[in-house]
Amino acid sequence: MALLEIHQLTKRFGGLLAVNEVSFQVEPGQIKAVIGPNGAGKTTLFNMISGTFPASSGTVFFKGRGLKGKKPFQVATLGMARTFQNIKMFSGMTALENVMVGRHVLSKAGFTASMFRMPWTWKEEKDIRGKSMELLALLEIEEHAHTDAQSLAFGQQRAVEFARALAVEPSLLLLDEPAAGLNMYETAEVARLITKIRDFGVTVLLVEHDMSLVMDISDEIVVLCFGEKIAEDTPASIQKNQEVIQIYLGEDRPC
Amino acid sequence: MKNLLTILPLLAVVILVHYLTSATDTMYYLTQLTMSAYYALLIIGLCVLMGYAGQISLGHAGFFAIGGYLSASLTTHNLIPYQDNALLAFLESSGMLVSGHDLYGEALLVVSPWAACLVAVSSAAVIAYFIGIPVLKLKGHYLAMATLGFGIIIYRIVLALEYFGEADGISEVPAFVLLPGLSVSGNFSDRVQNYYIAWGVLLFAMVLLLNLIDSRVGRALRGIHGSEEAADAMGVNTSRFKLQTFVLSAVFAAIAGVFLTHYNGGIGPSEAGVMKSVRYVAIVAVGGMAHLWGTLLMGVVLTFLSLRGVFGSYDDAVFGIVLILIMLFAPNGILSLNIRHRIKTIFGRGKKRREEEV
Amino acid sequence: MLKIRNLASGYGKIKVLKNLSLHVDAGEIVTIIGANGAGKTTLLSTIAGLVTANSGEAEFKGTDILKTKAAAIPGLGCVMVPEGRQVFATMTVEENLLLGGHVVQKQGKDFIAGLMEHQYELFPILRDRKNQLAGTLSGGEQQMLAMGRALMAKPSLVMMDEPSTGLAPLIVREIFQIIVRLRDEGNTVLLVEQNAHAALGIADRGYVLETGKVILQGPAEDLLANNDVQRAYLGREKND
Amino acid sequence: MTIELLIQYLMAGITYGSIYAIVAIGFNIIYNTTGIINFAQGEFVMFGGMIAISLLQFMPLPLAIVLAVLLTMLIGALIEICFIRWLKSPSVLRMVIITIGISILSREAAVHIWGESIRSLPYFVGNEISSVSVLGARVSPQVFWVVAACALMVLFLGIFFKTTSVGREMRACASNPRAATLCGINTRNMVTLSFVLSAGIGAFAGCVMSPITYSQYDMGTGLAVKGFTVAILGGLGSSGGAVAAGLLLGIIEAFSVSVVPLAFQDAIAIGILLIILFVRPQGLFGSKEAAGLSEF
Repeated sequence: MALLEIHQLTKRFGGLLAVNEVSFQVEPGQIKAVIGPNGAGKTTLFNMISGTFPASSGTVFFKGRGLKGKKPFQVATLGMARTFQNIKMFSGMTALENVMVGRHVLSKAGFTASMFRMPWTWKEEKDIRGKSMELLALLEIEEHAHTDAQSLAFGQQRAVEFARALAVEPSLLLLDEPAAGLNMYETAEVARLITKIRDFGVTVLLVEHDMSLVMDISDEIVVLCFGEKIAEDTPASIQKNQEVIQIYLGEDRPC
Repeated sequence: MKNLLTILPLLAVVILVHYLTSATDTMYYLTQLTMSAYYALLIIGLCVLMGYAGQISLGHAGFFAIGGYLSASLTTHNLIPYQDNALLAFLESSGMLVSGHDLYGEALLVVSPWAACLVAVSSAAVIAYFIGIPVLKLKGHYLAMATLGFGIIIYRIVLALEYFGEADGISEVPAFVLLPGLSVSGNFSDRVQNYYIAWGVLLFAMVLLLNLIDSRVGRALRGIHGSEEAADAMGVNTSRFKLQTFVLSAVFAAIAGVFLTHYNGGIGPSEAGVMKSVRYVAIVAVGGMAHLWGTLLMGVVLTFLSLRGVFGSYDDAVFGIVLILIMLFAPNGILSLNIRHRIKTIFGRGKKRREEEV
Repeated sequence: MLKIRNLASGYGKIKVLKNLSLHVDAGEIVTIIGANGAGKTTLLSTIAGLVTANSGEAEFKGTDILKTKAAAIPGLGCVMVPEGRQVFATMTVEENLLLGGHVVQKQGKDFIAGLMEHQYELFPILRDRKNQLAGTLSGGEQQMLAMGRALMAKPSLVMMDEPSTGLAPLIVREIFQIIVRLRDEGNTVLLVEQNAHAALGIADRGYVLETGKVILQGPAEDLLANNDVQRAYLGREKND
Repeated sequence: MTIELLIQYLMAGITYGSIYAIVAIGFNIIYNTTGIINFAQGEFVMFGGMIAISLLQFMPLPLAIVLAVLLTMLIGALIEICFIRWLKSPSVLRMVIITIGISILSREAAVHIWGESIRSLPYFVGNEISSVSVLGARVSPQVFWVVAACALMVLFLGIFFKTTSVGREMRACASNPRAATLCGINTRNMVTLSFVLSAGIGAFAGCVMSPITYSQYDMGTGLAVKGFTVAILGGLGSSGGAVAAGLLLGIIEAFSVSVVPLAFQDAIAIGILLIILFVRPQGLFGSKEAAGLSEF
């Protein structure tokens, strides 16, 4: 069974068809990429999968369960984490604290227990802290654990964001343009981290603009153009696909 | 544990102030310091709501009034006329009522302060819960106006209902006997005792909130403030956390209302006024929003000065000016200007040490 | 016409542009390409005065535009067509164009009317939509309106931020044709694009921007043939 | 209920409704150009009335009103220039708190200048007891002044925003301030202008209503809440909506007097506000489509 099944997903904004009857599947253990020019509907697609806003029609199945009507926090609870194109760090919190928020769904201390520091929460806190440090180590930024997350370099923030998402222990990780704002060197780093995450046992679905990143690491690619899926194949075949070359890669010179 | 320890220096200051006033024969300051502590209790609760959960409330005087007025009316209204009522008989037999005689020697049957306190605080919590569900869906101006509207409704109700004494408010509220020999009252002989009760309650509340901020819940709240979208994506049920914080801060406000009413022996409609709510928001802003220590300090200092009448007839104007100046020049609070960093390093040291142990 | 030297700029603590230099000569189309987040929009916003520069120099026809207020820059003849077709959605097409002519208002009603007529010639569809609310136009029409509005200021330099975003290929082709026509009519165009191939196809010169720095520059044909550009923006090696 | 009483209530409702509508329009003007809800809007109304009353000692009524409106406009400009203009992209919370601070300061200034006493302008025509008969009900002529002032204001604003180039530029700032800057429009000046306009409108309202409702230093907050209710009810930013919603709220309030105690009148308005906010935040008359088109 596919981990994520997207079926005829459609989103209309007023008269505009942002995403039009897109269907595809993500198999466990894959790195799958969605590419397409700006305004192709990639981020809209992502937002529908993660529950940020509802689809106009169509369905998303995650681990065989329909996600209709589920809010983002409920989707996260089911084991799907995401990152954002313009990294959304929690300001005023250290890198470690940022990652610790990611353990939210896997811990349970509430208001009363937290205020009175119930003995059982001590162990929970320790586990949260330990696990978060482990993840920071996995992403090779443990030396910045106690730095204010927002003062880190862009690439490091990206790594903290990955760690934070992994703290949810997701079976599927959605990455929204992980290479946005990074230079070639940092992009290569991110590519390495993404494969490391996959090897760690997490399935990855990413939306990306940077072709070099996508071609290097993904197992399969979905190409979107004006809200419609125009191709779905391996990187090698996508690069040879005439329609993709024409519409996406811009061989079609206007003048 | 750590937060208990950080409270200790403050406890020392509280004791020191007592000895200083007693040595310099200025014990009358303790009265205003006691009242300031109760107002500060409300204010630190509001601080968590505004600074950490990021929700403004211009109606917190309303919750204070719900606590104070319910407690005051229940403990003063004579229930003798309804004595035959079965419910009342049950309440009386379960010890929730106290009987006595009023000034003119008439028989008096009223709700006991403990029971009244419970009713008052839980009413505030329930009201906050049901108001909070729709109100907290709003943002920005809408949220500000909606909470302001709530505050005005409460003000109108206490002003309009005879049960709440209309413009005169409620007076002759009895002492609140917490434990035998320990009571919240305005009696001259209980002044020192009450000073310690008030500050004890405040410091205890402070420990609770410090614990809260540095916990799973606190991180979630700060996360919501930092980026609601990202917190949502991390599985934080943002609306539930906001609602719970709203209720928590309402409970703090109600407790402050109950205690201060018993301490003052009465409550009047001005306590429910919009200006009071604005003042609380101002103090939280001056303290630096997401800064419990700053808020506590400013809450005590500003209310103390205001209660001492230092600002005279310009009291409200002073708060208005302070509010504007802070928002114009130091939106991160007065402590952000210079000493905040130092305070952080002092209180942050313990934190770092512990993190290094891990 | 436009000279930028060692420009550094950004939002608050975040420095987006670092030490960036470039120049645009009269009568040419210069394109700036780069990935999301490379700093292209920040660059245009800094020139237009919407973002304050931290250091460096920017000179437009001899005026230091870093010290000029944003609202005064269009009056100098340097206008920007923002990304995402930021038209005045709640106002009519005609009102949008009139607002574009704000800086030449003093020249009199006839002058404005003449300019309007010119825009309607350039974009005939706008004439048909004259009294329609701009928010109800299609994406391509809004892009044309945004361009027409900018041209109402009678600029000597038009800066365009990603005009192809979210538009169908056919419309993009039309927009790009108009850009070429503008150049042929004597305008100067600074074009920021993600659609590297199309942009380089019409440009005279190009700059490649990466994390706030120019990493490559040269005549458009050279850049098109460049291996790194091929790989980064077209996803394949030249000798593929 | 007799027909006379019905009309009596109706006219009272229309009077108050018109006042609320004018306050709401004041909110709208500033909100439209800045996205700020000016919590001190009610204080403009107070200033208008109070200044006119003071000036009346030295000059005839019409001149006093004109001068009061101009002075309040000046106050509006000063407030904007001192407290708003130089802030760079402040957060909503910060703006809310600043305008609340301004409202407190204005009130405190008023109480130190004029004291706590209740004052009023004289009736423009006739006096307290003169009345006009409308279908058998006795109605004060001042009511017509209020209604006419409201109508005039809506008309004036409509013409100003639709046909003048300054009005068009203000609407452009409202629609998209960034794009307005790119057109070479000085958005800061437009913001100052919006404060001046809404202060003037508030002050004018303060003058025409003063004979009926009286003026007092602390009348602002109550009016601001009502005005905001009406602005929301009518859909933020819409003048026509504000008038319709104002009349609706005024009439509901007037008739509610026969059912609930006077003291709860405010509670009713606020209750309506809360319900509207929860159920239909775009307002009764604002459409979702239009809300989607505008950028704020």
